[in-house]
Amino acid sequence: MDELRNYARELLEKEEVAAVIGYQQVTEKRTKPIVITDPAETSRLVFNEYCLNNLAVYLTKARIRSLMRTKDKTMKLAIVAKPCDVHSIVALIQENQIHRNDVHIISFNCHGVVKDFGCDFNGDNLAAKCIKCETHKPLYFDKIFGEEKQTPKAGDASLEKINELEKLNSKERFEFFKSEFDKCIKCYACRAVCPLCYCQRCITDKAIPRWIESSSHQRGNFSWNIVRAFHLSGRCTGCGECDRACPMDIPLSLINRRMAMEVKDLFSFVSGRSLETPTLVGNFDKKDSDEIFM
Amino acid sequence: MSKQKWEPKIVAFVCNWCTYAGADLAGTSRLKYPANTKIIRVMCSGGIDPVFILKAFERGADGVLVSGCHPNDCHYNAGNFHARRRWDLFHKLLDFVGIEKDRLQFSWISASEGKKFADVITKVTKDIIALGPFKTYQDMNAEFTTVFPEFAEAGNKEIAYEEEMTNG
Amino acid sequence: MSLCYQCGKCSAGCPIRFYMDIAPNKVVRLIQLGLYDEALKSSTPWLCAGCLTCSARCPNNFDLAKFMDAVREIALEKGVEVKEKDILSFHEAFLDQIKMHGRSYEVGLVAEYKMKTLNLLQDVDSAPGMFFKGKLGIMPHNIEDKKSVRDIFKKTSKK
Amino acid sequence: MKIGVFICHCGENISRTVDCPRVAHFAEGLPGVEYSIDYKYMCSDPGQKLIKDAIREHKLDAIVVGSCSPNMHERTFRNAAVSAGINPFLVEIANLREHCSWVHDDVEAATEKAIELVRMAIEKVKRDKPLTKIRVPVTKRVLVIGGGIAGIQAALDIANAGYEVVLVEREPSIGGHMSQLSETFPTLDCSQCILTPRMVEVYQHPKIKLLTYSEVVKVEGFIGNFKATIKKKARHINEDLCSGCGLCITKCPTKKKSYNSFEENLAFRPAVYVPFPQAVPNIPVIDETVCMYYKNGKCGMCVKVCDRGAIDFEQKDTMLVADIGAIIVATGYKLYNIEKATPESKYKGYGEYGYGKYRDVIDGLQFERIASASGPTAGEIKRPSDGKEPKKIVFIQCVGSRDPSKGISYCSKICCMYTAKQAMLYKHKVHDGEAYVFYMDIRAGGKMYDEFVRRAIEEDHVKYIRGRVSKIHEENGKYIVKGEDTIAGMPVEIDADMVVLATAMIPQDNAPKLAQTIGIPYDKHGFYNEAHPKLRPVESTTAGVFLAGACQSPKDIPESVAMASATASKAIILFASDTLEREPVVAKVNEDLCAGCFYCKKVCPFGAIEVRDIKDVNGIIYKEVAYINQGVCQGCGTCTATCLSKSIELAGFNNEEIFAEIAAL
Amino acid sequence: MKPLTGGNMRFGYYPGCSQISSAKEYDLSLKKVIGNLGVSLDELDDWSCCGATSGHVTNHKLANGLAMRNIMLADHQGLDNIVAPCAACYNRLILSQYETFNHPEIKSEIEELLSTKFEKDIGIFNVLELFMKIGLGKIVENRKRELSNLNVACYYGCLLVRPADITKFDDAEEPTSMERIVEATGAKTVDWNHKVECCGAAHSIARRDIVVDLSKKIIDDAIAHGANVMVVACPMCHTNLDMRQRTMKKVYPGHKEFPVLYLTELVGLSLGMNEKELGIDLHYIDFKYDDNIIKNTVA
Repeated sequence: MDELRNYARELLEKEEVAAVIGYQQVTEKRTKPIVITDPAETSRLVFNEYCLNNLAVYLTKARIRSLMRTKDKTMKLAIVAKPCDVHSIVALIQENQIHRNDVHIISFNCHGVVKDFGCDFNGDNLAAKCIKCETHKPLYFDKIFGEEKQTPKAGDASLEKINELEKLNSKERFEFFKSEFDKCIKCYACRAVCPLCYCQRCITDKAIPRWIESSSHQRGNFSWNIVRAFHLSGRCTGCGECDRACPMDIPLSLINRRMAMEVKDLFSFVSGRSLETPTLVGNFDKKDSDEIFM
Repeated sequence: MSKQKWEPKIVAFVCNWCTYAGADLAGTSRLKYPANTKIIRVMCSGGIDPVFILKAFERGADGVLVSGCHPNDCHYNAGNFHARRRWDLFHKLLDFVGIEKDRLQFSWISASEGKKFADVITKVTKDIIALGPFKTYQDMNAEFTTVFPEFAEAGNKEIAYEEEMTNG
Repeated sequence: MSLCYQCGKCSAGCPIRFYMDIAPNKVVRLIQLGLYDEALKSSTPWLCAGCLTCSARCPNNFDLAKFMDAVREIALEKGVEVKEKDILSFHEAFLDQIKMHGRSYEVGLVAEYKMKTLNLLQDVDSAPGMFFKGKLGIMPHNIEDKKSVRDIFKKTSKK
Repeated sequence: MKIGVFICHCGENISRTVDCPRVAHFAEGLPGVEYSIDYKYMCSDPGQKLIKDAIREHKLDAIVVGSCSPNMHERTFRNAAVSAGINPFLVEIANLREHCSWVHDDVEAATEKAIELVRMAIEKVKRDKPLTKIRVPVTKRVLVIGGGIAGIQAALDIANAGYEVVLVEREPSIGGHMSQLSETFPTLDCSQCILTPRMVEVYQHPKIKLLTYSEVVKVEGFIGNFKATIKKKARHINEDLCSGCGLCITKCPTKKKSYNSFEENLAFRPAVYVPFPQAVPNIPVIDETVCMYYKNGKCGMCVKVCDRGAIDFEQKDTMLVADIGAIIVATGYKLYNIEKATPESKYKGYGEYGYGKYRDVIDGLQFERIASASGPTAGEIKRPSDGKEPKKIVFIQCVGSRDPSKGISYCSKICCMYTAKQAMLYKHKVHDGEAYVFYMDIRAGGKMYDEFVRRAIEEDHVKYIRGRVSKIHEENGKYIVKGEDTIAGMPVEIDADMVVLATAMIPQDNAPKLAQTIGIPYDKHGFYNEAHPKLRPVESTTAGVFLAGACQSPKDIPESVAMASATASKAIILFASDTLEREPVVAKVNEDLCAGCFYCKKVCPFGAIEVRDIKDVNGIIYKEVAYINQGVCQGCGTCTATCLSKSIELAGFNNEEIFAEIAAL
Repeated sequence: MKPLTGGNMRFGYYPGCSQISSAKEYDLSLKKVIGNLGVSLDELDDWSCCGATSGHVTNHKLANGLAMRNIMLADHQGLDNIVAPCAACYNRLILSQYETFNHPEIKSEIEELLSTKFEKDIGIFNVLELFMKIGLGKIVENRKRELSNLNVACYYGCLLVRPADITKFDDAEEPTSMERIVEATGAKTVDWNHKVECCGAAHSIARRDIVVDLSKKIIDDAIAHGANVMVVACPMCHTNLDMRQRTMKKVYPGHKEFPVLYLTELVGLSLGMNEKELGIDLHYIDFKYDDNIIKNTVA
């Protein structure tokens, strides 16, 4: 922990970065994000199994970006990121939201985080994304801390749910999703927390013409959730923040994960894993499947 | 429709260069196909947004066809390749959320394939009739909805704003 | 069948072409023209050894070997007189053995074939040698589940 | 907004199945429609007058015409609207003929559909915005890619009209396949005798810049304003100093290391070579792969003998950039390699003919070299294996062509003719020889063509056998050709001394790559697609790029030359005016809303999208946004559909207009 | 076709009728050689005849039924793949399976006929593929003898490589996989013409005249190209090329006896086994490896 704090302090003191985005402890089993520009404040930085937030979302926020610009130059942002959060950063870099040189990634060997604040860290309380996680060591970083540790074993409930849904017929699936989406209150927390929802004006806010019905009735909810899922298809890195943020407990990441599985299946592509692989959206292969076309 | 019998409502989004011209050829060849499909012309299959399909369903379409030039034959070289990826994903997504696969169909029809156009329209119409009206979607509760929510009067100010933005 | 554009490559490569009464491509032609009887009574389909040379080399992806199978099948169904009776007898004898035992039984096969064709002296020269070398079993190889094989015969029988 | 609706009967073509008055009457009742009428022939002069008068009288802002396909008369009605003072882009066509009356029988259903089509068009026109055509300047210089007969002809025509030409040829000399041919059908005149003067003319023409041993590596821009990057490969000979004396070639000690590709691998060539004696330019090339200097740094014999000091081992590839107004693609063809199939090759091989295995089984171009007076045998017909004169020769047509199982379904068009020519040449040179031709059909359409084939049969007694050959195998130095005479219904076996295969013409290996570089579509074989099979046969679908010769489909010499001249005139027509008018259907970015993800830039097939920096007061970049170059954008709209935040709109087909159409369903 | 995974080399085994009668030496040598290379074969329980040529030339449905019964057994017995050493069996099995899986109507027809459901695509291998899967290195490693004085004509026959889009293991006109196996034994191979010509096996009994002509041509071509032995991978071919030489001698008085071996026997010889172990003594034309050496050195 001290290593992290010292390192962050040095970065700020030497003016290598404009700010450090990290986690601070709130209670024993709860952390919250903090943006530090004052070297003295680095003592508040922590890293542990309660660092749930995907801080990559802050990289595109205008107020934080404004910290990067001084009178005469652009400075870097440092970010404390779990290996899975690095995936989001990779996706952001690929989508030109931040240049690799403008972000200083401080990462950790990770063995998982809890599913919610206040839980004890064990197999039963492991966050869903950690169960299937294959990246315990970050794929890209500028500084790495921590030792490799075993991740507790746990059952993959969301995969089971997907398989269960697969077995239903169209009508039953439609009913399932209709009832789930029916809960939506259009608070857009899912959008706010998603690192890849960085648009300055979301499609759902476009008024003329009105792309997505803004009322939170069944049909409007259905459109919004489908468009959200589609816009993330091939881009979502599976951080699961939407699930955590949804006040109505709609299993949003279920669709995201299902689409990620399709993407892997159809195009052998996984988002946010490599800076060199061309993005799925915006590129094509002449050998892509022609199956659905008559 | 004034008729007693239910007739499916089908929308076809087609590209200007291949499928639209193929449909013209079907006409000049006097081929016959069911009258349920209305064509909306765009420049390229790459320019069709998936939201158009949702909009069509919202507006009571029972089925949608998307059609463009064959791969490597695109007037714009690559638009249809991008479209192919997009539709493959979108089709899978709709399938997962429970929209029957045949509600949304795809084809490549070139300017010389008038016969194929007629065949595809006939097939799609048959498939949609077999599926019946798209009640599941149409019956979704949509209270507070005005007739043309896309162009609500209240939005007039926004029109001015958007225009200003777009035209710089 | 409309795939065949009569280039003759099948006939050119057919190993048994010299023994046939009409060229394989002509059999296709006759059927293309609707002259079924002429085609069905030719020896060509029966002499076809099913070596697939024609199908492998056909420029227009027409599977002539399979087509010949179909011609024979139709000829049998229609009861057309078969020119190469010996060959048919052999096939029938062979299949009878399978029907009976589940596997081919060569002594039985040859015996039945000879009964059918009255061609008693053929192969007497090689048989003793084969017996001697222990290649021809005295007893047929029966499989356990003969019924299942017989069922296949029964269900697919055209008679 | 006041809208006028005009429903055309098209004589009876529409009104037979669509109740036109009812459609017009229905439209009248729709909100925004000021005036609605039906008429027998809307495209006729009185029909157009009706529209113009209605526009003036009722002060219409926009019109909808229910008529034939917009591909037929959109322009007519737009012009009518313009003359009555309406912007041409406030005219919408409802396709009531091709998409409705002609394809439906039931009057009720067709009328219902017609009403909906008209309603959709009305909703769209309500949201249409007036647009003005875009004008762009033209660079009056042509890039011709390929220096075969087609490229030579196009370059000369354009240069003679007074415009500059950059002619790029991949090989060290121009001339193409025609320079390899012995004699040409149906006149039997010497190919090189008619070609070489043209080659020299190209070399000496002041308006033509000839770049041999060069390749086009990049093309940017759009009609009238292309920018081409050309790689000039290192010849290792200084072109300015070389006098073409050829001493380096005669003295080069590395004589038998590489096959002579001009002689179709029937001979060897030294490490420093000119492809053939009449090459233009007559400047050698050093083949790095075999030259001893590049192997071990020794030798340098050529340096010693060259009194001009033209040898330059250190020469590097150079890049040239040229501003270009139009591009003519004339990259020609190659022959299908019929050896064994490899996993990478698109086509299957012809193992049954033993090409590559038997040295005396050769292809058509190899025979051309053998029959050519300048060829490896000085025009005497000899077998490659032992140099003996073949007394029995078999020609096989359609090897690869019309053979879907090997991957080629088309007819290569020239093989019937050149096989007849080659058989004739053989008979003229080997008087006691026998020549057989296996064919499937004789396709000899052309002036004096069929007469030519008959001459081969009647006067030169070439024996034509109808049937494909199944297999060739070697037996005691003879090649047993197994065929079937399908006319006689008899199997045929010929023990030939030599076999010539008329193999299919296929596109050059790098045809798809070049197509992608230029941005033109190609078919599954790799032949470039013309814009319209009948009416625009020499234009590609990309404006300003024209196609000449066999790169578009198999062609003989006169056709290639005719096509080349046609492309030249297309280019010259383009240069007749100083600026170009373009349809204003282009995309535009809302920079305030653009999030700068640049997916649009990735999908744009034309590279029309650029990065534009938005800076703060201190001049520090705070945002990058997409910017669409209106001159380059072709208006496909792929970017609009890809844009996640819907910050791009395509003029003429904007999302509001399409939504209106959907809403009107 | 499914790739094999892991080091555990086990294959299902479909012998075919010839293997237990007229070609028992093929069966014998195959088992010996494969065992020697550390691979085991699980024989399919209660397998039945594939129907051979007689099946598909007279009744298509019957032919598919007979072949698919064995595929069904393999599936039920948990085999992922089966080796069919006879080219005819191999061809029948692979074609029937291909048809079944690529034509839904044939699939339902056969499923109804056999009252089963076909889901798993069983890998069907011929002997050449089997050796390739085992790895030619294995043969070289275990080689006890260099067969360098053998000039081998590799005869594939018609059914092994055709149709190439379905069998998918070698070129249809100029296959080379058998050559590579033979070369692994240290023997030399000859380049000859009639590698994939048909010997007419289907008419072996009914039209012996045809078969003798065709086989004679094949043998003559091999001899003309300098071969001193021929290697085959099919019991039908062997019967025609070996046993029919007796008749050949009568029809063509000048005919000289020419030895024809199974591929497995040749590999067996290189692994140091003797003629008797491999069943070579059961052939009509005698072949003794040692004699061959003497003949070659003397000549």
